Amino acid sequence: MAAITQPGRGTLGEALAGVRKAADSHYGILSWIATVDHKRIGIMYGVTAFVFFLFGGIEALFIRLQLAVPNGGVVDADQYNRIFTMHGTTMVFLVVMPLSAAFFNLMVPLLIGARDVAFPRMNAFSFWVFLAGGLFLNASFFTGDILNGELGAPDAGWFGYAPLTLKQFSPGHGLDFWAFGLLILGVSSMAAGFNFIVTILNMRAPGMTLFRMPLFVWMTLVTSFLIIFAMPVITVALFELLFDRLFDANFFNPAAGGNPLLWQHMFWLFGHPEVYILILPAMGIVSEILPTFSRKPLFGYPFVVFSGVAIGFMSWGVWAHHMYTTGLGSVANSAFGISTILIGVPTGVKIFNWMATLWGGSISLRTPLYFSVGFVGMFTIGGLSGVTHSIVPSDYQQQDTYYVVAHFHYVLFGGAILALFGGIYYWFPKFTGKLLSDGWGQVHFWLMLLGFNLTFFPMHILGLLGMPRRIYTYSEGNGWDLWNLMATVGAFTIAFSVLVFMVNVIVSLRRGKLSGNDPWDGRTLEWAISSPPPAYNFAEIPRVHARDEFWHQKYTEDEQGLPVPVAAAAPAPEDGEHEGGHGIHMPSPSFFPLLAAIGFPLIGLGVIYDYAIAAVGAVVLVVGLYGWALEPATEE
Amino acid sequence: MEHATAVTGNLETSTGIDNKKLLMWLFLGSECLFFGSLIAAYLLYRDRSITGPYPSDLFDIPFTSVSAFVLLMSSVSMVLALAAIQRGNIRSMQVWLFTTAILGVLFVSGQAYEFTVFHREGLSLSQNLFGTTFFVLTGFHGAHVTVGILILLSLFAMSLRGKLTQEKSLNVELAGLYWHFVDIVWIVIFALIYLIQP
Amino acid sequence: MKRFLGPRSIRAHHVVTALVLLGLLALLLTGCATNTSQNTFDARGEVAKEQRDLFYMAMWPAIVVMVFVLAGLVVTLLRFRRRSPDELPKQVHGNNRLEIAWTIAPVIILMILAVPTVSAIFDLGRKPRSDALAVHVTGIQWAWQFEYSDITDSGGQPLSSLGDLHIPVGREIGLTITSKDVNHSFWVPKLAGKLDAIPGNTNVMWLKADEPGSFSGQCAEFCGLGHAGMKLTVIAQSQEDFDAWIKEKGGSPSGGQGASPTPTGGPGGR
Amino acid sequence: MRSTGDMTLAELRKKTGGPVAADVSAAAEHGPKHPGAWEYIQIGVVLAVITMGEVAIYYTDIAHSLLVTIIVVLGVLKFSLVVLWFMHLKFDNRLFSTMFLMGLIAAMAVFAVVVATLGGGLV
Repeated sequence: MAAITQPGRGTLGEALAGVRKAADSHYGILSWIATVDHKRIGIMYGVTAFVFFLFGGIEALFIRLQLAVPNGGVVDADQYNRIFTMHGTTMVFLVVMPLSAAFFNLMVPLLIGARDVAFPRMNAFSFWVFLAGGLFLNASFFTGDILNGELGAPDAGWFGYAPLTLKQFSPGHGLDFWAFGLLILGVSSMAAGFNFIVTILNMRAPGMTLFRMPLFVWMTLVTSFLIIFAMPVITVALFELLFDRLFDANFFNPAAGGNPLLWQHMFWLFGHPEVYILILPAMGIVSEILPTFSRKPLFGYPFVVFSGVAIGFMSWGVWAHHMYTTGLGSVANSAFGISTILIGVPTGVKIFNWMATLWGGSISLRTPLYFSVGFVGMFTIGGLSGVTHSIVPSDYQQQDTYYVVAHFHYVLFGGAILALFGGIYYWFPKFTGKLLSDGWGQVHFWLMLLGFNLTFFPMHILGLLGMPRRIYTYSEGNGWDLWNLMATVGAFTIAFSVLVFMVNVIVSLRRGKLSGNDPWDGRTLEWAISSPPPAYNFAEIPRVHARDEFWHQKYTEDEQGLPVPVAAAAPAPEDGEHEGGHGIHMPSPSFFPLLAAIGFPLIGLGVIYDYAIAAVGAVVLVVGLYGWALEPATEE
Repeated sequence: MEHATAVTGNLETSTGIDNKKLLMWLFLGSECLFFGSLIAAYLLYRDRSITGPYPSDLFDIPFTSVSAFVLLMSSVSMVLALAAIQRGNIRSMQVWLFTTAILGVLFVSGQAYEFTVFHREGLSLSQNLFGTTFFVLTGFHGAHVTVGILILLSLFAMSLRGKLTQEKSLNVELAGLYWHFVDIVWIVIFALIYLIQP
Repeated sequence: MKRFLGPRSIRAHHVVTALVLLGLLALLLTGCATNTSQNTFDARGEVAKEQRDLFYMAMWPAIVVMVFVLAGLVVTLLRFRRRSPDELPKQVHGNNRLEIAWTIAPVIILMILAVPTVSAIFDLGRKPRSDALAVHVTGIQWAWQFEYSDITDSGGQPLSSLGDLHIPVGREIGLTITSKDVNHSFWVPKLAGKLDAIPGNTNVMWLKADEPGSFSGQCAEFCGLGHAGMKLTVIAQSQEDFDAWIKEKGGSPSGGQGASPTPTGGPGGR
Repeated sequence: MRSTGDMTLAELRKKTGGPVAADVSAAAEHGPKHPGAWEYIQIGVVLAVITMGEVAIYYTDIAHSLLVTIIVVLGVLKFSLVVLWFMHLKFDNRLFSTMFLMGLIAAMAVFAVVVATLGGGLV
């Protein structure tokens, strides 16, 4: 390993040489803090996002406890508003997005046959900024008198509609933290978005043409484009909100002629691509799992790719379907209704292709497959309720009711979260060398599926029975009691299934079955290398000759199209042991991304409380960036 | 050595184009949405202010024309700096880089002067919608110019220490792309905000 | 069935899944039938009925597709589950005809849905008729204020009411909706879908009650601490009862009968 | 297995007649030849003249709609000159143009809709 990592020359001075040395080693906390290895960053993303998932989940349980029965008394209106705001914000920005980012990090370089991402230090920067933003956002809880039950968190919903977000209506600091937190998280997402586009376009192994790329890589590419084009819009909107709140500007102030609808347009201009930012990676994961567990290539690969790209483009033309009831006018409502109807088509194409992939396969009923099939089923339900939203006049009834809550949880939980869990079960062995227990995995799956449907299916009915969203209490006599109780029972079932998962992870890490390189008879390049992979991934950069390259190394086809195993001719081609990785220069670890990341929350705190802190933050940021720019990326 | 290039990735990329340059163009594409949002807010609110002062009361077209001209000419000097380093003429590049930075400083100073005049005339961020949208839009543009100046001066300092050689002309090219982008944003602002008034 | 699914019997959990889904579907249907206060299926006005019928038009095909996909998944899993570890299926890469079919078919179905949708958007989005009863609705944290633009009270101001909106049965009501503070949304599920109340904007809608009764509604756009309590009741009564109520409140018609509601600006009707 | 889609970007570009970069890995670093200093100065002069034209037209007494048209056309011209020559999009790899145009077109399209919807009201 000596050749891979070099002892530091002390760009921070001799005093730091020891720290550098620790960072350069492969063990210990410093080696993680300074790491630029995409696999380690991916693991950090995943673990952090999972912790936030628990936060968001606990918030959800509070919501469900409060609504379990009419006139609930678990929390009051103020606490409820802050909790549901944080639940939504957390689940979108701190859970599903970073969990997807975890998979981008872990998988993209392996799937395209690269040693790392295009900008390894920027990748570390993305992670640290994400962590900083997540902590900053959650720190808002403490701006209230929390010991007396007064939470300081933002209280205007994850969508933060103006003018409720203006100082006049929400005086505390919660929303300042919210807006700044999202700005910080935006920096993280943008950096990751740029990085993965360049990585995917530029770092592919020889022969890995665009149309040989695994579907997950394609979906990462589309998602990254959506991120870099959607994030600037919300960035500006958040800046405008902060100017209004902190410096009395008038962007959303009706008294000065400002139009609160501008916020809604900007929020959803970002928000609707964002929905696809959340779901496309999940679609990518499922498109990897289904072929592997059916031992068949993905059915209609180019169509699945194009439908993903089409969804990416179309997601820019549907934002106002969140605003049908704001008085846009019949022409705009019709136009956005039709575009919303049409976006169902590429989504349907994907679903049919996944089904056709399974059809005629040899389906191995293991946990990753269960989660993926669960995804297809639940996402279909969410997609169909989405189609009912495009029937605009009917949506005048469903808008802002629990029907919508049901819809997007079918898409984001039944869709994204199930697929992400599937991805964890699928790729866990690649990064740990251990299999997660299949039995417990299936217990997890069935409990989660049951709990999920128990929680969210009744919400369709609640919405149609006229229960609006975001109310902290309701009285008897509306016919809502039974459905709410069911949903609460379901929510606790989900919570229990997550506990099962956590136990499974802990036990399997200690005593799990060894997986070997290729536990699932995989099709893509990551299964060709050892589990866990060496720091440099591939001792020799693979040459790619076909889609599903690794499968083709293992099998040829006879005249009828039936696969024939290649007689032991393909020895695990890349375990790297024979070479030991000598002569491979990997990027050096660096503390500067972390340093730069620390600048952001300081600037945020400073703008809210005291400019002196902001000045310190700015200095930290600039020092971090300069150190980063001047430090050589790879030492010779 | 082939391995090393695969990681740092400047020589052999799948598309044959440089990672950093691709990154810069993606960034600029994304910045279009950033400035698009700000400009849209300005256009939407341009004639909705309830109280004055209004754009026609304040805009000093001759003055702004000069500063627009200054920024435009800084683009010329920027591209001359790039042409110089690509020819290997470091001396000339230094001159043009420094000129560009000075023109940038001139532009930002002009903007600061304009802001103070407007402020004296009663326009503030909170005065009306015009103040809100104008200061935020041009302020963010000014911040971009300022960052550009810092980049140019950093490059200039690097070149004085002999660290900016012909092989590293890409650094100048990237700084140039950013600088030109900031310039074209001003071309748009100058036309839509200053010259076309309701 | 057996041949279709393959040699082995159906496993218990598949049956459980199927039962759970069927049970949920049954519950959904019973849910629609209940006669509760804000049930959107129990429409009592022209607008709400049209919206409900459009929902049914989308819901039934959606349920058919859902059952098809879910059943298809279960059948596929059962039929093609791996029976021996070295089983290797034929490598099918795709089928262009199928792709075209399942691209075109949804387009056609969805376009069929789009036609009545667009026509309903324009129908419900039209301006209220000139003979409609004009009511100006203002959302306030956290109450609804109604002003009858064409009826003055004893003080010469438009007759106003807080929380309760009295309307005559069978007559079109033209609502102009705005807000005094933050966004709200006016919603009486049995009479009409919602329309937002946004400060600085005035939105216009119409509704009609087909029968007398009191219909509850509540604010549907999150508006802060009192959001859950921001309720209203529409009391639809016969013309005589309505006139009597006006008299009791000391109101009298002002100006010409049936002056049309004049939107004061903003983007207008939905 | 290899369908028409199975091409590298470079292959695609070769087919579509754009500049080819992949197989000239050393030259690719600097891309195709950029114009020289003299050409830049000429463009700079043109830009300066257009700017003067813009300001001159601002002070003439023409109809507002005509003024708007002329200013927009001249603005687009300046914008294009800088982007195509100074930023080399005319000479560089088409991928760069694609990236930039995606952002530019997206921004113009969506904000046109936003301003139209909020400003005028469509019906």
